[in-house]
Amino acid sequence: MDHFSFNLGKPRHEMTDRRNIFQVDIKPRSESSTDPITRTQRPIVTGTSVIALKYQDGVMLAADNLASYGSLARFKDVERLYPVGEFTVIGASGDISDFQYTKHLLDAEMVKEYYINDGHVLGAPHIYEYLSRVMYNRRSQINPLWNAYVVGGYHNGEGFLGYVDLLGTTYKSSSIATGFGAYLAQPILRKVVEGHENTLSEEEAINAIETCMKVLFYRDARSLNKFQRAKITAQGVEITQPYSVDTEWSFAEGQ
Amino acid sequence: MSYNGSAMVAMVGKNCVAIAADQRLGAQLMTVSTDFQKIFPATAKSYIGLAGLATDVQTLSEKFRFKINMYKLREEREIEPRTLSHMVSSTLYERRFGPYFVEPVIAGLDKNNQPFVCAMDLIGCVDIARDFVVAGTASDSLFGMCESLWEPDLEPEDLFETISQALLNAVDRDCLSGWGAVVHVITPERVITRNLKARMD
Amino acid sequence: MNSTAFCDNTLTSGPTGHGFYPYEANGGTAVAIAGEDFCVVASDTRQSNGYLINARYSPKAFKMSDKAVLANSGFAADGNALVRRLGQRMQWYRHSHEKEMSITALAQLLSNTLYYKRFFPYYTQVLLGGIDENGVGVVFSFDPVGSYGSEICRAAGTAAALIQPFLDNQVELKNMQIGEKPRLSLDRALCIAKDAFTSATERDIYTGDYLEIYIIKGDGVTIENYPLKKD
Amino acid sequence: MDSFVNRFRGTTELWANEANMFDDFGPYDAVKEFSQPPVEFLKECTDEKSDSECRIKFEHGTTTLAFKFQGGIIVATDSRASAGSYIASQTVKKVIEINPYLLGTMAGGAADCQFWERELGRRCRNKERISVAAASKLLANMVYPYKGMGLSMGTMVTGWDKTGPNLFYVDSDGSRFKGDMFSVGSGSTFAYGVLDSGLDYELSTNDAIELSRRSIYHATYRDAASGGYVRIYHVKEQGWEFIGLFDVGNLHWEYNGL
Repeated sequence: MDHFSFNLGKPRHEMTDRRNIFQVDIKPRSESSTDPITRTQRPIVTGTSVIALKYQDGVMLAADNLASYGSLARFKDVERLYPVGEFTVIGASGDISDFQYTKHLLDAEMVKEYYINDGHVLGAPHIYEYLSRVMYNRRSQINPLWNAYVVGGYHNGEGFLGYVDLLGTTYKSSSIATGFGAYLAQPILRKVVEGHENTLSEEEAINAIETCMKVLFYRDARSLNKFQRAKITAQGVEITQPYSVDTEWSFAEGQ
Repeated sequence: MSYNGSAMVAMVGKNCVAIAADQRLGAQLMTVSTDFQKIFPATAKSYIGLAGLATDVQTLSEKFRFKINMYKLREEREIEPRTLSHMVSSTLYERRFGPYFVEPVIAGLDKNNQPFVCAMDLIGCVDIARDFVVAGTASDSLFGMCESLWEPDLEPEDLFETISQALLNAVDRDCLSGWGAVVHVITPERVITRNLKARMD
Repeated sequence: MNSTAFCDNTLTSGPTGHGFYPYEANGGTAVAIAGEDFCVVASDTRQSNGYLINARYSPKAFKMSDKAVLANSGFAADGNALVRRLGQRMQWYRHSHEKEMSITALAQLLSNTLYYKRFFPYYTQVLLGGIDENGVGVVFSFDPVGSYGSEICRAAGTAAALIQPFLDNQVELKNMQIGEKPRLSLDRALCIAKDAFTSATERDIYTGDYLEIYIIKGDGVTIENYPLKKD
Repeated sequence: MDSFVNRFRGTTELWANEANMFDDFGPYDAVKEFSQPPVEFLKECTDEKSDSECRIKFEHGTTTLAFKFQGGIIVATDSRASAGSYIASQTVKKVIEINPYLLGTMAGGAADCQFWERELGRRCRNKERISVAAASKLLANMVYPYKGMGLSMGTMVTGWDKTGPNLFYVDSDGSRFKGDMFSVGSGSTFAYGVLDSGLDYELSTNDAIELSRRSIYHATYRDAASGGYVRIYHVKEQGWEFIGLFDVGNLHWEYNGL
């Protein structure tokens, strides 16, 4: 055994034996090799940030309608806010094909619950738990769903906001932003929301969301000035038609 | 930086400063000697501690001794700690693209006995602190200890106790430093130098 | 059709540098201190990812039973999955044996659970604090693959190296020439835990926001919450 | 290689009905429980040379020794576990009491040694007292399937059986040697120095204990990855006896008369 302590506790690394006569420890690359097919992925058609916050009546999410294909703004009418059940919306960023697959998964789950017909309907926390388990499980097979989801909803009389991503990392917070939004939008949201979750009015919430979308449109090269906003309150889910914010580019002219 | 192993801390007290270091010289995991000097007197009331690669520690200690003496001859006065830190910083920056692997720590009292401590990275970026500075392979543990034990306006004896506990407990959590410790407490009247009884494992 | 036939070798030859890497460091720190008849498990609630703060309140410590609290730090998803599985196994234990699982049994179960994933580890440092069968405070600390031992006090996580020497000095009174060592009281343990976290918050960017302290005594578990600096 | 390993892969069905595992505790084989990812992947993850920042640092560095003499076998270890240059713990139990008459020591990966020696203890619970040779062979065979996959275990299995005291060295690379004296770990060279100079089969029990204590002390003094306290056991006919823990901090000043 190699006692030099820097090699202790480490898998043996040398590709040949000490006298390098023959190759050691090379996995036989045979056709019939039955090692697990773990197809590592990379995102192809992608959606950019999703932002969300809690306010006095419930939660609000927003995401633009762009699906980029690398640097090409390929699809401009993609709905990245998707209602699941009566009181939950999931916002998706990352690979759109994985998102579409997830949509079917969630719909199938809701249908299954409907058939059981035991009077229980999946609320936001349950959908969030289910989605988190799916994501963590796929990650553990090293075949992830390459997404970052924001699950927003209204349950037991209060807003629900949770995040889950391709690694299965999950957290709940009163303001969430994925991707670029975590860097650009989250500071704005936190200044507005932190400490005032129950006193923030709908106008203030909309204003904060629109400010963030404007900043993201200015600075995120994969964003589009056409987005939807979802509102989930005791009354249920309301998703706006796509609309734009007016922008001001005079600062770019450099008088 | 972590070939020989070292632990260095300097703290500010009430009109006094203290600087302490371990005494280990190792070749990676093997301890070679247990009385290696890492703190060098610059003037009567200021010391330079050098943590890091032992060969650079010795080379630089001689280089600084030369520069300090030349300064005394030219200026006909002792060098002030703040000036000393600039001198050390520029000496290190001369080797910007082939640096000395050393983290200097300077502690001293200036001419009106104001305490001064600072530390630098290997290319001379000066960090002057009002409370304490740390350097060496045990710096994480030292940060934890100093942050929790230090308080402002410590009398020399209390400062000695605080810096000793900080150093001893920090090196006990670091493989590459320890094996004895030396503490210098610099007060306006005199410098108290003591060796600590430490774990030798 | 044999799927391996056309698959491109680079894809299946394990993740290359830029491929999918199944781990993430979410930062955070946990401290456990065992007294004669109590145990304190303190942890910050910040979850971070690089320089980003994911959430200010995402607890890392979980009450497993009236006698045991588990805190983990490292990759949060693995930590939560581990807590979920242990909770499940404890429930099965309750059904099979009609009694609560002792903390020593839970420690062994946790060690095996971690080791079963020896080749795809749960990337989390676990601290298990509580009261054992004869009512004595005990702390078990684990490495990511299940090596464990019982201790008086232990810090784990990103600021472990900062806090551990402080605990050695203040809890186990190391390097102090004192005759016989005084008994560690609950208040003293709480003060040490709070000081440890205020100091750690200063110097460790991954520690902060809120401090959650679980106090486990013979008669049950109480929780205290304190704010930490949010920077 | 992989097809060989796959035979041990845990099937998902087994995982599902794990509950009954508690009841009859039948032929439950820990090996089948293992979840098997692509091993190359983990090398990247636990290998200190690779640059991924959340590397998993296995705790290693240690000093353990055991030797035969007229009074049986002395086993002594230090108690430090270090991860990189940080001392993770100074209070690690590096002698694993497999059963009342079998001891195992821990060097290399702490989790590997703990798990596999505990597993050995479970398997030595059949009818009568197992011989040390058989027990050490069992351990070697259990870890052999995982050769090259990153297990790190350098252990000494000792005990007293029908043939008297026995001492075997087993490691995760597959080697297994019978011997009269071994020292394992990063501090072994220093321990050998003192051990060789003082070792004599006819040593009295107390002298043997003193020699082992001094050997470990010198290893902790010179080797940065060893330290804490010396843990000593004495293997006798009726089984092993725990001698004691000796803090190395005090030993130094006792030996140097201060």
